[in-house]
Amino acid sequence: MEVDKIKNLPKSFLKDSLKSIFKIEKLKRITGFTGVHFNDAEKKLAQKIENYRHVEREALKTWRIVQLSRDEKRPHTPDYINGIFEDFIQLSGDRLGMDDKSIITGLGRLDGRTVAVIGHNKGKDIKERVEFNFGSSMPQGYRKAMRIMEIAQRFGFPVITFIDTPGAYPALEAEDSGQAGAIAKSICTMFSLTVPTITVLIGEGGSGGALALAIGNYVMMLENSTYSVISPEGCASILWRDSSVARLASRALKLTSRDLFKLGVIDKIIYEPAGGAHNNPERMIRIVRSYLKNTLKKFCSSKDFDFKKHRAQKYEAMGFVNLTDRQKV
Amino acid sequence: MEVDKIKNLPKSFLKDSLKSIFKIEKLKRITGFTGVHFNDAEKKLAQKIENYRHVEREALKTWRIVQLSRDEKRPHTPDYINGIFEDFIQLSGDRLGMDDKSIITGLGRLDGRTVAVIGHNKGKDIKERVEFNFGSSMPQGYRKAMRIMEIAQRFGFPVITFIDTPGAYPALEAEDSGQAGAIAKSICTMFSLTVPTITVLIGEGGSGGALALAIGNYVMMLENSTYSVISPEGCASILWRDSSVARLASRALKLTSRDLFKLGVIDKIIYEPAGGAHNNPERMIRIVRSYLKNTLKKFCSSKDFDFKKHRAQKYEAMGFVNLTDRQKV
Amino acid sequence: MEKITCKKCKKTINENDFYQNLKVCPKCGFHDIMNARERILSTADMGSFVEFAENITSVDFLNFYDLKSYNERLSEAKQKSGLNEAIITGEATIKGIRTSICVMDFNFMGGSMGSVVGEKIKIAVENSISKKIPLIIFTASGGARMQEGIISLMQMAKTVSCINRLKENNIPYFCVITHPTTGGVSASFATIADIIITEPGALFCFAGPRVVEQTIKKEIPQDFGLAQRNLKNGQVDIIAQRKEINEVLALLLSLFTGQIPKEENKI
Amino acid sequence: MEKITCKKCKKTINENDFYQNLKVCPKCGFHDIMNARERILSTADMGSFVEFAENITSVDFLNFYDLKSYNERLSEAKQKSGLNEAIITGEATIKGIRTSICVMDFNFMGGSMGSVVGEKIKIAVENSISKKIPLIIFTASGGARMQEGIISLMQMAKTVSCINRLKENNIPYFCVITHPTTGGVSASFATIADIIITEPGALFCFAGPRVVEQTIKKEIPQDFGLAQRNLKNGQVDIIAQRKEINEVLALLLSLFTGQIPKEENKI
Ligand SMILES: [Zn+2]
Ligand SMILES: [Zn+2]
Repeated sequence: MEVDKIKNLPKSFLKDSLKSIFKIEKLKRITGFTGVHFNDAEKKLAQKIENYRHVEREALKTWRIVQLSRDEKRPHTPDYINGIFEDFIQLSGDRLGMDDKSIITGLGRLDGRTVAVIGHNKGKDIKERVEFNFGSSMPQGYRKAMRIMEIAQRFGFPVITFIDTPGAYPALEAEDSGQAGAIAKSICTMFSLTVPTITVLIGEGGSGGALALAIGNYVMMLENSTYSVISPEGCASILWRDSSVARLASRALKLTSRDLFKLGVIDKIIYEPAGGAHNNPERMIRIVRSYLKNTLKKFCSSKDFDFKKHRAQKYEAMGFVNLTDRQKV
Repeated sequence: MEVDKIKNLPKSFLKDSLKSIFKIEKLKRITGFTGVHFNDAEKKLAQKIENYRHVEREALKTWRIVQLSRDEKRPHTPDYINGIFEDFIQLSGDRLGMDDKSIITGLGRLDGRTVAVIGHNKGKDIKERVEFNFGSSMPQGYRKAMRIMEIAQRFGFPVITFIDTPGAYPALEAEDSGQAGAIAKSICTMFSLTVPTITVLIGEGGSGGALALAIGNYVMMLENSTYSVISPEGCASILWRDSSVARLASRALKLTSRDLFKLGVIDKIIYEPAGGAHNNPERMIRIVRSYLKNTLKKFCSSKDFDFKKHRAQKYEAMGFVNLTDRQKV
Repeated sequence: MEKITCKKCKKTINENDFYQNLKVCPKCGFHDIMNARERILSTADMGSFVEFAENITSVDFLNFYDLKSYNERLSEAKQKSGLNEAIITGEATIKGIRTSICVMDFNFMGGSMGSVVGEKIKIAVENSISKKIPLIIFTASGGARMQEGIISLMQMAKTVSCINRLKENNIPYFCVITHPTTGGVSASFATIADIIITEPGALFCFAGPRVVEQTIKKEIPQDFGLAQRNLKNGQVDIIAQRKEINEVLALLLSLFTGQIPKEENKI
Repeated sequence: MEKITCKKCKKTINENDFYQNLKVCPKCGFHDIMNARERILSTADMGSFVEFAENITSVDFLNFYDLKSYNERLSEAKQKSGLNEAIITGEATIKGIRTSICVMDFNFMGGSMGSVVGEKIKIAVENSISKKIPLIIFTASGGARMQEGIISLMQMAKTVSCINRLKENNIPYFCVITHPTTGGVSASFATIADIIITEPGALFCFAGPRVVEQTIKKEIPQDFGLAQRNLKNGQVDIIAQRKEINEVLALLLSLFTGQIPKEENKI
């Protein structure tokens, strides 16, 4: 194995490097006991392998969060709706040809205030999960969501969204009915609202399908939820050309709540009961309820605040570029 | 045949009465020549039959207009578009899953002004006619039209619509994708526009499918076009329970340009070249162009006119009721 | 006790049970057609309903006759329904929350929409706009009233224009679809409600089943235009049993107006 | 004369003919990928293009590496494309009508959208808003730039927000879809254009053909995501041959701005 290529992490790197680590550990011990020294290339290799072990530890940690975020036992949108809102009434249909059940929409009351609620719905059992495409929505789902957003806008209801999807449904009929446009238009509709929007990432935040409903004035993220431009598996398969290195990809993508908070993409990490939300769903829901209530109260008391402008400024400021050469236009 | 039932026009009335007329004519001649007199019942019958003959003559006249309005040789929306607008560019698609070709939409220029153009498209040959459902639109057609209306609204383009449809398409898939809602929403969208809207009824104006695109500040109707709540055949089959009396129904419905002008539903009758538009399509199109140009000029020079309010007031005033007992609310 | 036969399951039921169950068969759940007065009674708080413009009536301005004249049909319809027209319009409270309310009646010429229906909906809309209270419409209609020719088609435009103004005033508007709601009513004010509720078994479509069957030249599905199919196709928000409708409306009124329903006003 | 082989029909063609035909095979009509500079040259009036912010460049803020590091990929992409990023942004005239213009380049990391693409689109939008001139974007993108992780996803939000402001200012925005346009770009600014034009043969979809095939577990239609299918499915307005695009854009600019195109400015 040549030193210069290690950083490129070739296809079988994981297996190879684990073998190498074993060898190097041996070499080290040999050094310690025998005083035998290594040349520079060997030292560089050892260091890289040390780094790699650190990477691999991090990747494992991230991967556990990815697995947690997908855990079927975690509370899902219907659990949060039931536990948080009074007088919830579910509304259905895009008025165009379908009611996509992978997105729940409705109105309810929190702390005496009427709010519009929109959330991905993965389904509670295998039958529902198949029916709801495991929370992967059709364009029609986003169109239903937009219809409810427009009701919220007209009647001044704050919009609360729960994000929990592996991503928009990549099926032929979804493409034929305009998946890309539905996502874009849903994002656009959220930007056009003058009412406050609050988003809670409760599980998987999969790519455009998540973002479509996640344009929040305030975005909260459960400790063990994820939010990513692509699934680790998809990323691994495209960039590493090897879906088995999904763990490495998950680390590289920076998709955990801590990463996202550091990057300024979310406003708040909501910590979970020990071991994860599924260990104490009631408590988890109570915690989320309390944060939602406080945020809502704060937002509803700031009447003159321009929620629309705030969202535009917040999201338009996102990005890291080398600005030194930026010309003024 | 009993006198009292005649006015109810039973199923086989036409045939029977023609026979009777023959008899009565004979009787009259007998009277004249012989001095033989008839009793009151006989006189009443004779009078009713005279009336009926008048009805039948009217019905035939109306029916010829119905047939003319459906004539395939009449100029259709594409002919008017080609002959009237410069720089026309066709726009397609509802962005939701379909481009319904039974409605043409686009932008063009008339007299130097950009206008949005929407019109039913029956198709120029049998292949197209089948493809376009003979000008019967799917909900998707109205949704495409609404998309173009919204572009017109945002950019201040007047909207010109050409109406020529037997009615919205009564198919299962049309119902499943919300035909009723699409028509209602299209009407609603036309009422929400602040730009001027001008409608020209050029052939068949069939029910809701026509109305969906026909909310005009100024509505013009070609002399031999029709505009009706239901097709004469449909009306005959429902009210008379006999579709063969469509001619009678066509008269009863008051669906000609002259009737509609009298009723205040249209603003202008555009007279056709002798024998009908199909006898001189070029001239017909030139005439329509000239009226559109003048109307557009008038509308565009009245900047402060509230076109939206005007449409609301105009259509909300339509209806004939006995108001003597109307309570104030 | 009087016995009657359910129109659907053909079982014998006590008339009392049937009426106490709001004309829903206690055995098979069949929702029989309710007339407008019955609907008001089962929906509005006891004694709260005030009717508007009840004496406004139709005019045979086209001198329309088919097998009967329009005037004859109007007289028959008045007798049959006990109403002056196919719609009742007024104001009421539901669990104490004020709302404008319109109820169509299928017994009056098949609930067809002519000038009076259009005008009375306009009156209700204007009441809602001026008092800033919601609007609820119960639909039941075979479509436009052919006897008023093109003017009946124009009632679609008229009512949509009114609802459009209502929407621009941000007044909540809920529509309850009852059996049957088709044609010009479904293609105008019914489908542009903020929230659409439907009773189970209510036919709700634009073109009727027979017309569609003639067009597509094959049998249509059994559930054509029915509540479950409309829900699946995204055309309605909520399917509510008749006995739940009062609750659902009160909840919606409460959520949209911020007022708290009062239980004591329940009939 | 240099001879080249068409990538699609494999026939031998004169290189000159190919380039004079705007990289469209004169034999089978195959539209080969155009790079951003070529596109500007074929679209904008000669000498009218002024580039904005060309030196704005990407930062490896996540210290991202897969088989190569992000920095390495950026260097390679710069070499391969001759550009600093996957998009060129500026202002030009088309037949004398001023417009902001952005052209994506698939040669730069597959036209992927990272922070720089987002920022440069924002710059173009702000130019259009401040000068009240239309915006034209030519898309070509495999989607979001994974090497910027969640921040690349946020570029979808950022660009849509910008376009939303553009729309609220009633500034016309036309999008020309070129091969391929998928993922995050198709699901953000591309699909919310006022008018969407597509080149023949351009793949335009959200999920790519292979992903969809894996999901539905059967072969997808041959025309998946292609122009004719997108037209039929109502997703695009106009299919325009490459040599027509200049005409179509000039016509749209003219219709939307009321300005009359000037022929003398044609290249
Ligand atoms: Zn029964
Ligand atoms: Zn070729």
